[in-house]
Amino acid sequence: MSEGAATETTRPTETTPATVTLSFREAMRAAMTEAMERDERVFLMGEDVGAYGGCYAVSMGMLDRFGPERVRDTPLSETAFVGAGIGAAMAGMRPIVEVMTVNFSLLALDQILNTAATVLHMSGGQCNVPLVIRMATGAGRQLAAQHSHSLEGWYAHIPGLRILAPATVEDARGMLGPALADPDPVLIFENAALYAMKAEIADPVEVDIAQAAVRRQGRDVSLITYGGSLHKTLSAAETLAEQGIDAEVLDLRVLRPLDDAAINGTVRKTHHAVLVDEGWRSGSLAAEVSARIVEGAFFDLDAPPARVCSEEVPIPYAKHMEEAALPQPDKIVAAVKAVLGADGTEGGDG
Amino acid sequence: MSEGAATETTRPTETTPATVTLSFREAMRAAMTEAMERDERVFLMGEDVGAYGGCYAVSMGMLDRFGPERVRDTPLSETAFVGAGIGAAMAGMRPIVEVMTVNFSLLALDQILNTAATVLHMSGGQCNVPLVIRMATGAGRQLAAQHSHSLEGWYAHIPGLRILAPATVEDARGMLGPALADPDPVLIFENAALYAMKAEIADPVEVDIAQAAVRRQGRDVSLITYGGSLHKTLSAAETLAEQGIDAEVLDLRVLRPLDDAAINGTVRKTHHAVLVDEGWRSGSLAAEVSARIVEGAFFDLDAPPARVCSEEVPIPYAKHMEEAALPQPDKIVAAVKAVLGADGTEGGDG
Amino acid sequence: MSDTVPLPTREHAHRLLERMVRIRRFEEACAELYQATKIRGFLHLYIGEEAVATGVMEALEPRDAIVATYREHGHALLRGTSAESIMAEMYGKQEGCSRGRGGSMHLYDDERRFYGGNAIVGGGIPLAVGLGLAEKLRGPGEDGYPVSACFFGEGAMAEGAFHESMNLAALWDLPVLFACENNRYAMGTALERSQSETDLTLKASAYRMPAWSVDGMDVLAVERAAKAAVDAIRHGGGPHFLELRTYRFRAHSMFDPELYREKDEVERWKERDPIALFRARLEEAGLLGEDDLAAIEKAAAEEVGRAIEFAENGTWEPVEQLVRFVTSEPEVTA
Amino acid sequence: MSDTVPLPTREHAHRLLERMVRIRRFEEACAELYQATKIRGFLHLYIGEEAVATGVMEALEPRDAIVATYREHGHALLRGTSAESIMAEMYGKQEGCSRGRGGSMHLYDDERRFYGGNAIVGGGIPLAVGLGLAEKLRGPGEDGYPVSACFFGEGAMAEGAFHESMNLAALWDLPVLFACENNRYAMGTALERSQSETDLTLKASAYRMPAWSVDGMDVLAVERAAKAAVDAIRHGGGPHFLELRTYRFRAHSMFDPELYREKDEVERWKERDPIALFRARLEEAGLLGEDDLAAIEKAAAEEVGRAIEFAENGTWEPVEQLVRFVTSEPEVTA
Ligand SMILES: Cc1ncc(C[n+]2csc(CCOP(=O)(O)OP(=O)(O)O)c2C)c(N)n1
Ligand SMILES: Cc1ncc(C[n+]2csc(CCOP(=O)(O)OP(=O)(O)O)c2C)c(N)n1
Ligand SMILES: [Mg+2]
Ligand SMILES: [Mg+2]
Repeated sequence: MSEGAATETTRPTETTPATVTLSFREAMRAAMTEAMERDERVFLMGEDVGAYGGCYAVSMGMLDRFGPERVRDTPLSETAFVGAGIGAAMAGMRPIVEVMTVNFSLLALDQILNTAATVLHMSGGQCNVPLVIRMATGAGRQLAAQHSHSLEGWYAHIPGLRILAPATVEDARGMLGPALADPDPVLIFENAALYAMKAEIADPVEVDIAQAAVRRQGRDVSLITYGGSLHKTLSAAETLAEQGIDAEVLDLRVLRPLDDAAINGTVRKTHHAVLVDEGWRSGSLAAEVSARIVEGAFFDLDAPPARVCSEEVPIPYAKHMEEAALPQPDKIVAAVKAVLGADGTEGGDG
Repeated sequence: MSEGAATETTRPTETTPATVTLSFREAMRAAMTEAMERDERVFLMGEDVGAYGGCYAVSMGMLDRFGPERVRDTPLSETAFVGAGIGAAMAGMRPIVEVMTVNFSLLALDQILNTAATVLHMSGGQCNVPLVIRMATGAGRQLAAQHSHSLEGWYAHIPGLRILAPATVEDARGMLGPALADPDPVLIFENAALYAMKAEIADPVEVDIAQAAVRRQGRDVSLITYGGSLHKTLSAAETLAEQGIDAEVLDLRVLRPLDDAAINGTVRKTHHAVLVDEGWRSGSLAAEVSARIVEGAFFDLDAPPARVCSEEVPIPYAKHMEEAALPQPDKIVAAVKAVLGADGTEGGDG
Repeated sequence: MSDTVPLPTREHAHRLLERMVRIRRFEEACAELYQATKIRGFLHLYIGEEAVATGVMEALEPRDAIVATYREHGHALLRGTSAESIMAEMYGKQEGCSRGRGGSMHLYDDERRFYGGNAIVGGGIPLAVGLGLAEKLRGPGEDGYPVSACFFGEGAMAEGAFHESMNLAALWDLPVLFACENNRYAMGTALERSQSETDLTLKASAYRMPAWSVDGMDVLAVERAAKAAVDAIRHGGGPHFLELRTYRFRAHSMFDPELYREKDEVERWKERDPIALFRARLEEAGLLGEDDLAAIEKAAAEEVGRAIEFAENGTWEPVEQLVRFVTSEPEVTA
Repeated sequence: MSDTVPLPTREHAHRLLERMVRIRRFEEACAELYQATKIRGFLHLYIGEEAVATGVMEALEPRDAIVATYREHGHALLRGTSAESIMAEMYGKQEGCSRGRGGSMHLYDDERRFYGGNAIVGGGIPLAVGLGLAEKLRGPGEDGYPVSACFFGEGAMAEGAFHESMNLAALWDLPVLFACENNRYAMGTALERSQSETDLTLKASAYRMPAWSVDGMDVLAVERAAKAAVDAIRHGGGPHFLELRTYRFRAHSMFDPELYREKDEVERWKERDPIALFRARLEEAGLLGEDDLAAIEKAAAEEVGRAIEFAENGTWEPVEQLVRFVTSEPEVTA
């Protein structure tokens, strides 16, 4: 957590977009800082976002910059402060509500589903909710069963929400702006394993919040994933490449609404799909992607889409057990080989 | 709600199982009554289960029979009374907790996911939670966006839970017993549209809580569904039969763990599948079933499995709009025809 | 606040009476229309509780915001949402105030800052806190803060959402009025069976929030308390809590066999009918003639009549529009 | 309850001191082992708060049940769960008290009725209510009720779960002890910034629950209050609430740069170190010789040593067993 506090990147002027090297965490912070400087209506609210600097140090330093009204620490009251974000949004503000982690967001789920996502509809189009909710998600840090959920797939089930899953520093830097400009509620899931990841990016940077992105071109198989799993998937793709299998990697980026064109596009190209998702397998987002592939590109498939998800077990504390529970590059590689083997077209020496 | 209060069925002796005509509501009540008579540890707790008789009159009369300790009205405190059910179960009781409807269960979801479903695992197998949670689910009664959810698919995502969806009077009568005998938490989703449905059944009746059930044999297509949608699906099957299409109808009954053998079995037989699910389409339980079919029976399929789900909109109040939002027999019929048409094997005159 | 409130001017007295009568007649019509299956879904009537909304609403200005529950027809009506559009909503017609999407439990009127109509018990309370937070962040105008007024039942006070919201509002000193409609029952659950401490003002005190208990059958008492509270809130006094003691004369909803209370109890409370009480007091003071009453009744009946006619003549939204209003449309978001 | 509690017998005094020292040394070892990456995940230390668990545990019997938070090593240790199995748990070894599945935040010991180790703030409180409900339903034994004791931080009191649970326990008169470990911070959030009313006992009063505020740095005061409360609860007096005022000397977890409080403040509180205070008092009264102290420290050090050795020698659960304990196995369910 040491890196979180110190670094503050110089901000380039608008006319000469420069590149900067940022961590994912710094990119989120830069995006929030920019938004709050630009628009008085934007404020940040959540548990320990202020004096503590954010439980993952994302908002470190922002309290000093913007003061306690706009970088607002909340009590441990997820229902109330998420609901308050909804109300403030309806009254014209542009709140960024940080729910520390998706694990605690269950305590606010009623507000998110039954108010934020539905009020526009229930009011016959009158009352929109321009709210952004950010939360950390994912496992992999030995935090055990209650602190390791990947429930973004649940949120992607809810009509009325836009669900984002930045997996790159660029998306961490760029997604917040359009999310705040969206008239409707947007949830941003930040895989906690990514916060320390660094990259050189243009800053400011423009990204869309509608489309998936091909992160690696390939011909043999489509690996479809998002968030923290992107990097495991890219690493699997490298391994596969060494073995002569050319994998395309699609980063969904937007979990709702899903980018069907991109999903079906890559599958039509490679005729094989492996879906990688840190959620538990049954009822995972990967299941939805699988169903959509089959509905949209069945006759293009040479083999059934395979899923690499978390095992159906509460995430265990012990490191070796946790690793075994989660998607890993070797499992992805094995799944690809099985898929390619299934129709006899397997390439390379696998 | 009038029927709820009055009827009390005579109970046959164990040696001569008789048949009785019961409504779904009465069947649930008979099951609870039997369980409470047999086992002192069983008690019923929830909002308005006592003096009011249950918001759907399921427990009508039970307060008089068992008294306020064992038919326990709770304040509007879903987190606390569901959590209290978990604690009481861990301390050796066998609670039946009624959460009025799935809509309000979100307020208790943290307790269900982070405690009930995980404590056995987090304790390394020491502490099991023999708890039954019942709730009404489903739309179709013009109750609008906040009171019409079908979120059982979410619960089916959670390792550690068994999820039941009785769709027949027999299952309403028979599922509670084995659910209470299960050492782990079991959730029972009762589609509110079914409460008034009557049928003649054996009483007492033994049913399992592990397997799906074929409710109609057929050769041309497998219609896979559960809960309130079963009856719409059966009605669609009748319509299809008139048109020369012989549909098999599989009632999942158990949403977690899913009965893969039954799912793949019917698909291997008919080579076509249509999945009917009252949940919103994206991220529906039907997506999981689709993914499993493809994973388990891809090369047996003549066409991609199709889904008939709810439209991706908060359920509207107006009757015609609500009907349009939900799965209906005509949509099922149309989906079957599309699936059969997809591979050119469509039967009948459709 | 339990001494008798002096009578207001004749004009204001008539206004209050008229407003209560309008709610009563509207609700009675709803009950009939439910029997006639014109209105469907869940329907919760405010009959017996009219003095509460009437008194509190007197304290609110157009710039103030309101959040209510599923028992909110009267609140919307008094806020100025037309009876026509409310009734059309309950018919499910697209001329309804929520386009027929919401129904009885979800009346909305953005223009009048009427933010529902919430059917999750306690679910609207955090929302009201957020409306207040927005005002706090913007700072008070010359004339103080716009106030966010939240109505909820005493049953909602057992929910965690209530507790968290009270603390947040008090901690942050937000301009929020918490108006508890204590009608003694949450569905079939009497207050004594849902709260270990039945003096509800003590709960507010646990958050250091000023709290008054008021006779919710006395429209003048409600009005006085609400005005005092709203005045304080508006000028930086922070959130206030009002317990408005009332009673629901009808069933909880149209599905309720009312097994949980004695007829006698209902009858005793009916002796404290807020409309009858106020009317009697006005008559006694010579502030209400037979003509006045007839005029009030006539206006109320006409309003209901117009509303029904409007709803009957309303149109069904085309099914093709089903998936509208899931996300904002360009014109909405401009 | 703020007068000085008279000293107990020498034997009992030694017992209390020893128990506090055992926690302290165990926690210090944990901190080092975390630095050495033997322990991973989140680690929350109880250093500074030892008098709270020590005093409260004195009031509990084997038949009583305990629910604690992620800051629960000390509670488990005093309950009788072996230091070996606790340390092995934190190492992730299958000899751990939760088989390595739970880690630091999820210590369990069913045999001793120690029901976790809960990492959702406030999440254990409803559970404790349910444990109490089971006893209420079964009725008191000859010797009264088994008591369900729930530990939680003052930060948890802002959660809806706390509020709902307090009401339920009070309404139903359940044998539950609510033990609030008020260490003044919830991560980086000071009590004043999380509660509008910082007198926490007033919150309990809003549920009609007896509530006492106790110096949580004075083990005798804690013990006396806990015994009085547990005695009352056990014999049908219903739930009680204790606010135990203490302070966390270390960071919230191992990831906390402690930007939210002054070093000075921490130093001032360290002057009230519960172990040092008690030791000084015993020494002054001639109840503690140098040998006694050395023996206590030696025993504690040995316990820690044994625990580390056990954990080091522990074994990894085979990965093949990954999906065990998701549902009960036949032998578990017999
Ligand atoms: C969270 C939640 N739980 C349960 C219900 C079902 N329900 C609807 S109204 C009601 C009673 C509410 O009582 P109260 O808050 O006193 O309001 P009143 O109806 O008396 O005006 C209940 C239990 C609900 N709508 N929401
Ligand atoms: C519901 C929930 N929200 C947030 C967190 C993150 N978190 C863990 S501990 C903690 C502070 C809790 O403070 P307190 O209850 O006072 O206990 P203490 O740590 O001081 O012992 C927070 C915010 C959590 N674990 N659960
Ligand atoms: Mg009420
Ligand atoms: Mg604390």
